[in-house]
Amino acid sequence: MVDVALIDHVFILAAILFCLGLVGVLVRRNIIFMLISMEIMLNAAGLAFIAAGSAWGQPDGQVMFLAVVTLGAAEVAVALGLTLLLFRRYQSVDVDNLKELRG
Amino acid sequence: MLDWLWLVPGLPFLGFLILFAGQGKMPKRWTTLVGVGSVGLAALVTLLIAVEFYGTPEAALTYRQTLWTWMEAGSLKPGFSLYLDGLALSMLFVITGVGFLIHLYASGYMYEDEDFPRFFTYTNLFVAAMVMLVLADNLVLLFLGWEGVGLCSYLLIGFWYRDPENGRCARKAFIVTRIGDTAFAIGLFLLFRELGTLDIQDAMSAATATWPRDSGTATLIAVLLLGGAVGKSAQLPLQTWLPDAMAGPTPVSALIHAATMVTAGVYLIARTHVLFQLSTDAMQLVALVGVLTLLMSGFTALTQTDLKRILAYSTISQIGYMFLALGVGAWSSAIFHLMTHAFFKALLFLTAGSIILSVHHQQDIFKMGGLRKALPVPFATFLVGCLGLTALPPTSGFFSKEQILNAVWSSPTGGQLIWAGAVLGAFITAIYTFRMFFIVFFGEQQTEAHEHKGFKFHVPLIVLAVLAAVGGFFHLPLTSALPHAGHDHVPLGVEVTAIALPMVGVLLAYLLFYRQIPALRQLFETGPLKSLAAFFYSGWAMDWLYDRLLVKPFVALARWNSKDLVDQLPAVVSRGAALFHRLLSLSQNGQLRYYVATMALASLVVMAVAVYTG
Amino acid sequence: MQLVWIIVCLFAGGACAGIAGRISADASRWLSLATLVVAGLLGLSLLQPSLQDPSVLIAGSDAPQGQWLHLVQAIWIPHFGIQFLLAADGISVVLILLTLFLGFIALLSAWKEIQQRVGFFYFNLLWTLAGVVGIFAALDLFLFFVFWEVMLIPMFLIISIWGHEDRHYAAMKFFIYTQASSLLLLAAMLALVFIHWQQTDSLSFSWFDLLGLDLDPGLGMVLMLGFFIAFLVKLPGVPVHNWLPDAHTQAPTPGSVILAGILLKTGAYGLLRFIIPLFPDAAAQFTPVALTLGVISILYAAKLAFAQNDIKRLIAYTSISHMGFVLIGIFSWNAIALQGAIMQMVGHGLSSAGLFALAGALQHRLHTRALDAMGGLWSSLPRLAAVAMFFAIAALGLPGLGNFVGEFLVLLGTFQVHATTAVVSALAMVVAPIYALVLLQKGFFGPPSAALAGKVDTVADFGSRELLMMGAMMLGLVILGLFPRLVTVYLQPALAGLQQLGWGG
Amino acid sequence: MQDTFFLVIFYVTAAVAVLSTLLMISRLNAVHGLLYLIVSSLSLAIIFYLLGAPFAAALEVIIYAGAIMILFVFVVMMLNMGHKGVEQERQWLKPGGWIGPGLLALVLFAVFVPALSGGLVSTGPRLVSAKAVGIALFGPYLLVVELASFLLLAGLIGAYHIARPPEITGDDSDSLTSARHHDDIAIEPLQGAG
Repeated sequence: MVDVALIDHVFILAAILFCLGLVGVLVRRNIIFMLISMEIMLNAAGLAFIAAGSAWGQPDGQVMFLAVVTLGAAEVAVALGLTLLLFRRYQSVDVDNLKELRG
Repeated sequence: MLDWLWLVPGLPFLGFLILFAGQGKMPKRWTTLVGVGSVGLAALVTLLIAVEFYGTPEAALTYRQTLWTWMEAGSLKPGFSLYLDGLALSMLFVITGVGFLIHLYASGYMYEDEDFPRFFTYTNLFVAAMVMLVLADNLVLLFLGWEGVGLCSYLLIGFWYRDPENGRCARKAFIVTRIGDTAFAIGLFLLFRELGTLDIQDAMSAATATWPRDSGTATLIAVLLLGGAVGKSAQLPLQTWLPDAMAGPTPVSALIHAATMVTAGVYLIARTHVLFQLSTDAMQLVALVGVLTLLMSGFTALTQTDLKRILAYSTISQIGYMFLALGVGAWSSAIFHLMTHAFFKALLFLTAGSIILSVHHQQDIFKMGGLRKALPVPFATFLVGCLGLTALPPTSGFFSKEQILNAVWSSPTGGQLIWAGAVLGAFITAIYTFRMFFIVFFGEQQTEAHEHKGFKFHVPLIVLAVLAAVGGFFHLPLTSALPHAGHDHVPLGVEVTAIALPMVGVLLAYLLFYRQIPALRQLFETGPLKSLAAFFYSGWAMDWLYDRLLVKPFVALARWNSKDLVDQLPAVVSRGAALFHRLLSLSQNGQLRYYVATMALASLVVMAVAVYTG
Repeated sequence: MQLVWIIVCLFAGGACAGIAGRISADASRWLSLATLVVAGLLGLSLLQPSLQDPSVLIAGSDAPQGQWLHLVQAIWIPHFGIQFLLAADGISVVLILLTLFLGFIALLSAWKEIQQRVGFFYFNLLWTLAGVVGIFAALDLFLFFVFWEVMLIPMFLIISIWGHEDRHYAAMKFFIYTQASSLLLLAAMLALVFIHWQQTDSLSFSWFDLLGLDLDPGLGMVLMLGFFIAFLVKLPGVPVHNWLPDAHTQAPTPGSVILAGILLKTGAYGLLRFIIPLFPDAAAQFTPVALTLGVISILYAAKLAFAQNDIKRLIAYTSISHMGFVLIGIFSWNAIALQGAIMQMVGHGLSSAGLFALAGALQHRLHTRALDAMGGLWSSLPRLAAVAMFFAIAALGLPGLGNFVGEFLVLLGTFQVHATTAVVSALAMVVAPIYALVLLQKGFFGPPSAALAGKVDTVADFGSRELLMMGAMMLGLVILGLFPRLVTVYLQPALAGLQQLGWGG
Repeated sequence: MQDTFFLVIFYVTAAVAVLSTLLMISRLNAVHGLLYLIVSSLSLAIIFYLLGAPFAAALEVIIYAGAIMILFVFVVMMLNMGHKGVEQERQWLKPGGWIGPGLLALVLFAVFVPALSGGLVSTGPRLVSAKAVGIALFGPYLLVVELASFLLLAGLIGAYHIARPPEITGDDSDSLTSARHHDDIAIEPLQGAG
């Protein structure tokens, strides 16, 4: 069976996607893109769960994926609300403009 | 009558309280009545006591009166108790008698001053403290009087407070004497530790019982007490305050800085003479201090131009004689000289006050001149005073000084060298005294003079003049209180020299300052003598020395560290915290993406740790 | 029981005054005055012992007892062995009376000066007093600590709300120093109780039980240091004194009066009551250091006082200098020095309170504390100047006034055991007049400064309220100076009892 | 043969996922990025399917490519960056915007159709059916479900509250400033006490 090798490759894929998402979050200044990248990261995490679940033939991985999806949905809803709010206040979606947390 | 002893300090103190409560708002007549009257009554009580005292047999010539127990701690139990013996009584005469005359004089002298009541408030307190000092039966109480007179001295030197210079002089007087007082206090501590008592009579008898002759402890205590005496009596090396103390009103100079307070050191040593007798070294030191001081201040007096400063240096010099007398064991001569000195020096100061007042507060003798005609009474009394100071027979000063000089010659702690110094001092005394006398009263009149006449001015002067003239015949009741020195037989030549040299001095002064012989004057106005004179004028540069050695470093240290370096210690902590905070806050740059990166990095590290160590 | 009543009276009076302040400021003032009168009367009644047998045994303790005049014992938190244990011997009584007396003075000095949030001020004032009285009476360590904290917080508020220009800094500094040190105190205290628990299997915070514990030398030294530092901060001694100049300078006049007059005494009292009896061996070993600190405090602070231009700062440094005598007196631990230390505490309480009241009066009139900006006040404010002279002279230790008795006895007693210390400390006799007389010179003599031009004639001299207040303190100092036995008769039996607990007997 | 086919499909899909993600994060235009995100999600869905999780694959498509994407699009629409909007409209018409996602989607489609028809699921990793997932969800993982529901509710309320257009109600702000003002009163007048 190719299972073991494949699972490894799936994990590698998940890692690549996660890193790409992270790069997106770090590199982009547009808050929309950062959020999109975060979705990618969540997806990657979900992928890892599913792969693990399928490797052992257990439903737990998919349950966790569901939790991740829920999290992602809720996060996106709130984050996008915040984005709207930010844009209303600053007329910009550039996160580098938001430095009020500076110590 | 002896029961009334407490009234002697009590009356002046009551006067002080009344004047203090009056807040300077009482009419001047009342102020005078209280201020002068209280001291007068004290003098009267002293007189009554003396009458009874003289009536008792010689052996029982002491009286003790305990008013209340002052402190009580462990074995220390000093009381507010008075002790009267011949020595104390002699001092009481001087303090209340001369004090009363000076008060009387001051009621005229200070009449125009706006702070007239304050003056008597201070002086009454002074008399009370001085009497307390003299009557104290223990050293703690003596210390109370000792500090009390120091305070009053401070207050009175700085009496005219608007001039900061007066304040400086007053502070100097207080602080310099405090140095001596500290030594005195340490002496008390040591005495108490060694003997367990501070009662003077007990301590003295315990001292002879405990210590052998020339014991180190006794010497140390004696030297420490000498430190106190040196400070209070303006002797070497703490003499620098007295000339500056002349900033006070002239009656103050007469009362405190001539007749009474400055002689407290002499009294202290006489009071504790048992201790000194135990230690040849201490006696020797006292004698040396005396002779050095009298010479040094004599030379300084030669060059001064301020009338009061000349008198101040002469006071230091005369007290030097008293110390010398103490140092050679001529206890009663010292007290005798103390009394005669009180008479003629108070007389000189009061007369000087009259002169200064009549020439509109001019104190430079070279700006007076020829006052003989304008001021006949001061002229006469000043002459008497000068004769007393020069110790020409038959004035009172002659008797006392002669006793001292003779004692020095034959004493083991004295000797011929010290005797020579003392006689040289007498010679110089004659020169500077008559220099002052001739310059002030003879020659051309430089300023207009208006003599202040009246009862208050003339009576004290005349009474004091009489005392200064005949005081030498008084018999002080000292035989029971102080060991008798015995009649010193000295070679005739010695005695003649001692008497003749002052006369030569007067003659020299006459030639120099009355006849004004040019050649002699030339000698003093040129060459090395002139710079020597400048050196003398500065008081042998002692002020300069102390200024460099003590005052300037202390002030510089205080200025440098006025912000308290220790305060920087917590500041280091807080600065470190602030620095750390700034470092940390660098990471809080508000960049969302930076936060993400650090979070990622941190979780990476955590995971790596978990993976590679787990 | 009077002890409890005094404390309750102050707490309740403070609360009532605080509430009354919402209605009217005057109500609050008079209520505080009434409270203090009642407390004062109760305090005077302390002079009459309520215990028949002065060496009464405390339940469950057989340690030496001292000479107790009053005792109140009740169960408080039995689980932890905490009792409500108040006891007073002569020392406590004298210090409580001083506290109440200076409470009056503070009240009088606050009467006109405090105009904002009057009710809350008197609340804080009375609660501070209650805390201090509690400290002087509490013999359960936990209770002591509670009162210790009760004293600090209102004082912090007094400085930080009613203080002068830099009050927040000063109050924070005060708070940090005292809080940090009381943390040490708490830790050491708990450790001590724990050791006692280990040794005897009974949990107790009672002073009586903790006496005579068998401590390991090293541990004993550490615990002793915990107590010592806490009390040294409060005293204060060099090098942890620097909160004091700021706090004193910035506090309002009544705050300074209480701070200098009473709060510092709690540190000294702690040294006396706790350190040496509880840790006799460690304290004996530590004595050279403590004496050195005392000597440095005396001289260093005196020197600093001379260099100050701010009149309140100057007085604050003199306080440090004077409290140095208390430190060496206590660590000399002989009958004379101990008595001197307490007399010094009382004398300094009065003289420093007087000086601060005076500085407050000057600031109230001239709106400055800078000595540069004064001068020549003798002619325009004769009464004030005379009072100032009195207190300055008292501060420099003139015989016949209260401070002399303390200083003299301390030095005399110290000399018996540590001659060098006494000799070096005696130098303060020279330095003290320097600062005291400079204060007088700059403030009251000489010509008026340029800053005073035009102002001098408009300011009022002392009125009857201030004269009463100052007069009371002056009278107190004179009585202390001339008749110290009125006080020392109460101290002697207590000190004799206490002395057995330390070394040397 | 089946394995090789499976692997080819997997690797191509994975390649599409990586490529589309790469392109997504490098887009200048948000809408372009979103298009790539869709492709990325779709490719992930295929991988889920390949891994024997068809339920998850369906959810992925519905929630990511559907719901979340709509949200993003709405937000981008609402942001509507003024003059830039017009610019963007013009750009959107250019092929550069949609040709890439389109091509990638095409590739996906090309590999997915054989995968569906080839019955790969049975030959790949073990199938975990929707039923098994449901039993797990409402069995041992009930708490997760509850949590998820709470989370969603919180997200709902939060999003509603945050994104609500600002109301002109003076009350709130007034009470805030007055409280602060009150505080000022407490401290400030004492400045004069000095």
